[in-house]
Amino acid sequence: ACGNKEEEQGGGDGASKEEANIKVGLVTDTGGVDDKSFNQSAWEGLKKFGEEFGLTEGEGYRYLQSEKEADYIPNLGQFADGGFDVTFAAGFLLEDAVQTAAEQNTGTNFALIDSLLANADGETVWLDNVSNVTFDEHTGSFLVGVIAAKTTKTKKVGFVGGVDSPLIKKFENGFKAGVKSVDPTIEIVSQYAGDFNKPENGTSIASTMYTGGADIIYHAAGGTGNGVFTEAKNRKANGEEVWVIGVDRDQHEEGMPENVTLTSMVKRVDNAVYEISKMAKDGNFPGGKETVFGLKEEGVGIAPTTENVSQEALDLVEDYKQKILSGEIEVPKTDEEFEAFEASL
Amino acid sequence: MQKLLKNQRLFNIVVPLFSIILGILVGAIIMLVSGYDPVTGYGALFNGMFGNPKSIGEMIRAASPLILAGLAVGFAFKTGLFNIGVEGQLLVGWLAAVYVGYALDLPAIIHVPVSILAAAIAGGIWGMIPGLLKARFKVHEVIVTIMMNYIALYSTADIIKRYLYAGNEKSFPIKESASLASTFLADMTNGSRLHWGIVVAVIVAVFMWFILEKTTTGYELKAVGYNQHASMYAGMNVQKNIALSMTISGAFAGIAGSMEALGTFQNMTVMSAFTGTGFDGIAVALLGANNPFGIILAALLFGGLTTAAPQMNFNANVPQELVDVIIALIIFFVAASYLIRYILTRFSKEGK
Amino acid sequence: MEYVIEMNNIRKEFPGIVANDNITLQVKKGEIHALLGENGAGKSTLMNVLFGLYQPEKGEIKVKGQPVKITDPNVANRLGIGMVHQHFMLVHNFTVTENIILGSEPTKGGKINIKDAAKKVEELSKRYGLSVDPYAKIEDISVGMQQRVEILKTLYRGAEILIFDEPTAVLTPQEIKELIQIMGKLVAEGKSIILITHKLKEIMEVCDRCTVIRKGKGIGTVEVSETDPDQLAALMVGREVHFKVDKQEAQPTDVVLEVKDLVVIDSRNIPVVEELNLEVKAGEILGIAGVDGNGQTELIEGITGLRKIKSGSVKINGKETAHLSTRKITETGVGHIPEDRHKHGLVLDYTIGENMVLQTYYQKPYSNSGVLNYNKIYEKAKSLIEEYDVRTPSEFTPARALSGGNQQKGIIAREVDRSPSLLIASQPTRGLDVGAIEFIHSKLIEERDKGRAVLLVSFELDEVMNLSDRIAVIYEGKIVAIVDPKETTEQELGLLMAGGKKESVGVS
Amino acid sequence: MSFLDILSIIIPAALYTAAPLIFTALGAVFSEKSGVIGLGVEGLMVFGAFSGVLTTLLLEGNMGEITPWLAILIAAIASGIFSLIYGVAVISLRADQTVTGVAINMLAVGLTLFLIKKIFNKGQTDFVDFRIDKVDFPILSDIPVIGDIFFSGIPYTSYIAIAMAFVVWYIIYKTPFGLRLRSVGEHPAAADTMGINVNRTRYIAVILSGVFAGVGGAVYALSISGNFTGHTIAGQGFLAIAAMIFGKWHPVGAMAAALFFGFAQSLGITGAQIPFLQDIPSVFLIMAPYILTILALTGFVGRAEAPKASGVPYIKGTR
Ligand SMILES: Nc1ncnc2c1ncn2[C@@H]1O[C@H](COP(=O)(O)OP(=O)(O)OP(=O)(O)O)[C@@H](O)[C@H]1O
Ligand SMILES: Nc1ncnc2c1ncn2[C@@H]1O[C@H](COP(=O)(O)OP(=O)(O)OP(=O)(O)O)[C@@H](O)[C@H]1O
Ligand SMILES: [Mg+2]
Ligand SMILES: [Mg+2]
Repeated sequence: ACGNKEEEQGGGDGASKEEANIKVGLVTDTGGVDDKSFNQSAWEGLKKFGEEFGLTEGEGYRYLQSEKEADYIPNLGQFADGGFDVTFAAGFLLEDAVQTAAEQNTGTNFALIDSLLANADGETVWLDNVSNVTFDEHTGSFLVGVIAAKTTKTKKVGFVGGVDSPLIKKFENGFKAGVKSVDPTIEIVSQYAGDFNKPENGTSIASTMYTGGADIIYHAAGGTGNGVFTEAKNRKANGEEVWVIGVDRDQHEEGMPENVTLTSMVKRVDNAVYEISKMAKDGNFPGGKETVFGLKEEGVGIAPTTENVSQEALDLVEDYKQKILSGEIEVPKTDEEFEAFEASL
Repeated sequence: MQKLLKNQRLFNIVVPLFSIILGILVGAIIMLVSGYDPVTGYGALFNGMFGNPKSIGEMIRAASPLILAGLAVGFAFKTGLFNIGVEGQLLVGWLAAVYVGYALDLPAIIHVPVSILAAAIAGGIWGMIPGLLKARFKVHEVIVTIMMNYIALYSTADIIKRYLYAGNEKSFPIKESASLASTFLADMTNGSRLHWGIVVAVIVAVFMWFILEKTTTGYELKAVGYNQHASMYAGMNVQKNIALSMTISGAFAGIAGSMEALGTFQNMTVMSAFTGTGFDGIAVALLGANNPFGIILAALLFGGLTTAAPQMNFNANVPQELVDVIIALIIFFVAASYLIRYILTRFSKEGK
Repeated sequence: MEYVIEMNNIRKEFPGIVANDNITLQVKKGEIHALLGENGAGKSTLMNVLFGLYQPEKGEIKVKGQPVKITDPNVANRLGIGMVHQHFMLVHNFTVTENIILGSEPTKGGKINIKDAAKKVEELSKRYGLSVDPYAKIEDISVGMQQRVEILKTLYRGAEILIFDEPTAVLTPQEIKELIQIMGKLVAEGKSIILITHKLKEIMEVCDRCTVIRKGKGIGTVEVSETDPDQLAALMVGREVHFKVDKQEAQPTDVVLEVKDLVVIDSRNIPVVEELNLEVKAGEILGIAGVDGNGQTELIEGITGLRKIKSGSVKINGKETAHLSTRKITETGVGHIPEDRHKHGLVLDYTIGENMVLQTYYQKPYSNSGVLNYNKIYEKAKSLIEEYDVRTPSEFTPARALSGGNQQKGIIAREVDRSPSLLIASQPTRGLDVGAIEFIHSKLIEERDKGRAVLLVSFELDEVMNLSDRIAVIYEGKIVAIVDPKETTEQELGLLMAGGKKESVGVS
Repeated sequence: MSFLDILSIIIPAALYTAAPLIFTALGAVFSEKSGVIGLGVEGLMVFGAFSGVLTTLLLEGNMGEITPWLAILIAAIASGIFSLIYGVAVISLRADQTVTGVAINMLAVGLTLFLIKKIFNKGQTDFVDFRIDKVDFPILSDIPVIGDIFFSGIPYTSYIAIAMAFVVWYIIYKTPFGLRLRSVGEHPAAADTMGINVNRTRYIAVILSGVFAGVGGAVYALSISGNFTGHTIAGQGFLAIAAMIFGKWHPVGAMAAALFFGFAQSLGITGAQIPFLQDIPSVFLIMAPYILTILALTGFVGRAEAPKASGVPYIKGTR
């Protein structure tokens, strides 16, 4: 039944379109497309694709924001029913929903960002109509770790995570590896806020870290990270020299007007969404496999705004980047890998 | 007097109906003022609720936990207590059902009831604590239940992380044998997630009605709610009844959690914010006038509205928050039923 | 003759009822004017109209000859009208002074000037012999004191015309005596008083004239000096009323209730019943006379298990019940008409039918293994309602909707119907009109004659003297004397209640 | 970290997070003292946060640094007006106060998000450029030890909130308005016979609760979160109610309870970096404020009495 519907609708739309004959959708998690982070980035990629290929917003490309967990499946289904060719699911929280929706709507493609699919026993499963998009957050985090190590004056830096999960651990361990690679004597404090949406907790944690002597904090904590910015800006306004390293997007803006953003680890979800959409348009939808966006694919990296970073640090980043690309350095993702990495230094 | 009694009954039905109409009217005005077309908007909303078997299935699915949350609130209300802790009781019930559904190996005929029972016990204990504190130390149940909500939120998250973690912020899934999901129901509704939970919810509603209206336990619970002194005078154990009321209310809420655990999700996510179902339960109980059958209808309405909200957004571009506004307005009008009474008596007077 | 207050042809309706139907009330300066009528006759309503709490549908009010519109209590205050309400209008956790100045607070720089106010209160209180502590909290003072605060409230606002709505219903004989003195002083100063009371004796004693209303209609005004209680009662009820209870000599048999060395402590841990001894036999009414606060409430609560007993023994039909639960005690054969019908006696939100089984709902035939049988419950209720003449639209009516007298009849029906061997009646007629009182008294006697032991607690000396076969006087938690009502006088009793010892009276 | 270091982290953090709670709890005190249950303050806070952020975003281009302060004032007025919806329902229309409170909370979230989507065409606002900053109190912050703990890195709003608690105490317990307010909450019929307009007094109290909760919400948004989303106010209003009950309906008590919550919360967060607390699983630290509150209410705080007429609409002539 689904297939039929899709054909009818797709055909009808196709007649009125001249450029690309494709419909792409995005289901966000509860964050929404202006969360200054992940969802926003995905939406920017989709918009770029849509505009480039002459799709109309709302028809050829559009998004649906999820209000709660139970909305994921119906929202994905909404796009499938609406004849969309590819529907992006923003974030690993949608993993189960994508699996269910993909099994129910075999005629439609889905792209799950940040996660693979797993069965009840935790084994990875592949579905032909699901493309799994992941990023090498650890390598990007390694590079901002290098910048942090070159910039710290107190020889102490901090990391604030949203929730303690394997994904955020990639950020943490990559960052720590980068710092330690430059200077093993630098002390690193880490703390997880337990929540992506508690700015006041971010503020308190940052306050504790700065008071405890850290002068740079790297956050991978979404809205909670905004609290880190708040604290840093307050301190900078009072004359302390402290920095924040942003995450996911170039967070230079968030540091203004006090200008506390040292750099940001950007994760080009927009690029990934754009690329996958294009592949789908060309009939090469990478279903049933994992597509990794790493340093090479410009899926991760440091932010374009570099005004607060010394040239020396930037040069060093370039060095390390090459070493990672060449495979000379293998950046750790998990705690165990980091321990081994640190021991090998 | 007989006529007045009838009138009262009639009023109990007229007031919610009128409130729904008023809520929808004000919603239309809001749409108009903000430049949306109410006809398109409501058309999409209605379509999202009743448009096809799938949306009806989703509506009933969403209603199942809402019914139970509403019953939990309503039960406590009827016995003079305000259980604002349904949210927390639901969370612990959800976790308990997931744990039993995951860890035990039983035939489905036993596994499902045992998992639901586990949820009821967990929720019951979570409700009993504020009940006992109220009975024993006269601590305000509202404040304790609010606190217990947070404790439930953080401790369930921590327990999943520690003992049941399957990665990606979620717990291990429950076993097939504990699942309320049904391919029969799903097929019948064109692939909605409708599950057998609705049957459980209806059974619990009948149970609540029976307890409150037909048993000596209900007689005692309500008496204690109305007048503790007279209950004591009549030889009832006031402390026991307060604790019991909160326990039963909590158990209902726990079962609401099992709807999510065994039905919709089959696992539990590490949550950092409340589901909101518990608070919606207050609204449902009110619209249903704390009557078990009224609660079922109210939950269906709210369940339908919330599942249809994304559809309205998708098809008519009206922000789905409008649905929250409409729900709030409906509750508001029910609460302010004096207004409706006033309008109606005015009308009937002029009619004469 | 000029009237200070003239209420002419007042009509006031409530939904479904005409509470005041063409009532006229004229009060002369310097007089005490009684307002008499059955429960629900419309007395309070009329006074609330005068005080501006209700607006009449019809009629005119003149104050000192001037027609006035009393739209709210502020206007009444300005016209010099003050009201002491039937149910006190006091904020329980405020001090005396705060209650008095509420609404017209003296200030100094935006702040309430409590000191000045308290001084003024003290002066006023001295002037009329009220002796109230301006800094005491309402919840800490006695009911009599609270009433004085109500009086002070009106005086503080310079009231010339005072309305007292059933002021004596809640007072002890001593307090009533003092109140009458106070009223005397007020009238001597030229103030006028409207007094509502159900006690004809009081009317005869203090009032100059009396206006009678019946079922919302004015019956007429009489000079008190030209009438007698029987005539007043007949005017009020519309038929003849028997005051003296007809009863035969008691035939006491076995001891039903035996209290030995009972000690009960109150919520502040102070013993309020101290080593109390008491016996009630089957077939007799034992009346307990005493001033409020001498342990009556706690004694009853102790016997019925509503309050923990510190030490001592309570035996009912020879069975020790001292530490049993209320339910167990009830089941040994105790009926209890509680002192406060709203607090203990009824679940006001339950129907009158449901209230009829408050003590028996868990027993057959009203329930069977935990499941209620509403047919049986309402059947029973219906027959009780008929038998005890409870005036209610139906057995499905919420108890809240019944008048106090009918609520009380319902309670009595419930408690008596269980045929308890011990019937405890605590203030059974408080606030009720003469008709209702008559009915309740006859019921109590009937029970006695059926061989029940009746323990009666009342602050009404009349009631105790008329009903009891023996009178036990309680003072400071002890029974200080047992007297025979036929051989004692009110004076003697009053003395004993005040703690005066009398050698000639033996303590059993 | 030395003990003093720890104090100089925890205490300022407590004062920082407690300020919105204090304002809101004071609002709830006004409302409840007049006999109107304050459950709607959560929604009033939402509205305050919304209006505060909206005003700041609209005006900051022209007004600069004083914008957030101005925005707080405007949020106070806006929430005061919004609270009238609640007031009309529970006072004039005799609606159930608990339920209307819940409805107001839902309405506030729905309406503000709807408006945000309408105005900005997205689900949340941008960040404001000018916030209520943490500051070192002039002069006082230079006092050794005490300066670091009590006067450094704390926004002025925290001091204002504490001072406000005393102001509210004075109003409620020392002025004629306060006496009338309390009488209306304890025994409205008595107040009525004394010529006090019960409903008007309650309206004033409800509006005041709107004003204070609005300030609380705006202070939260402008000093802590920096923008407005559907999650900005998520339960702080309920915590404020808890603080009010914990503080036994007394303004200063409510303030102390709010400070206690702030303290427990910041201890929970900071604890992870304090040596002797590090070994406690963080979940216990996070739950600490809630558990402590329950224990405190059960154990040593003693029973609190709500105003007697709380929750009951006043209808002339009933008793
Ligand atoms: N607020 C009210 N609303 C509706 N009916 C009322 C109200 N107050 C009184 N009534 C009715 O008016 C009648 C007169 O009542 P009122 O209180 O004046 O009697 P009363 O003479 O003072 O009686 P009591 O001796 O018991 O004090 C009653 O029958 C009652 O039903
Ligand atoms: N607000 C009201 N609405 C309807 N009826 C009322 C109201 N207030 C009083 N009544 C009715 O007025 C009648 C007499 O009232 P009231 O309470 O004065 O009786 P009572 O015998 O004096 O009782 P109490 O012992 O409480 O003083 C009763 O029928 C009661 O139901
Ligand atoms: Mg009266
Ligand atoms: Mg009366």
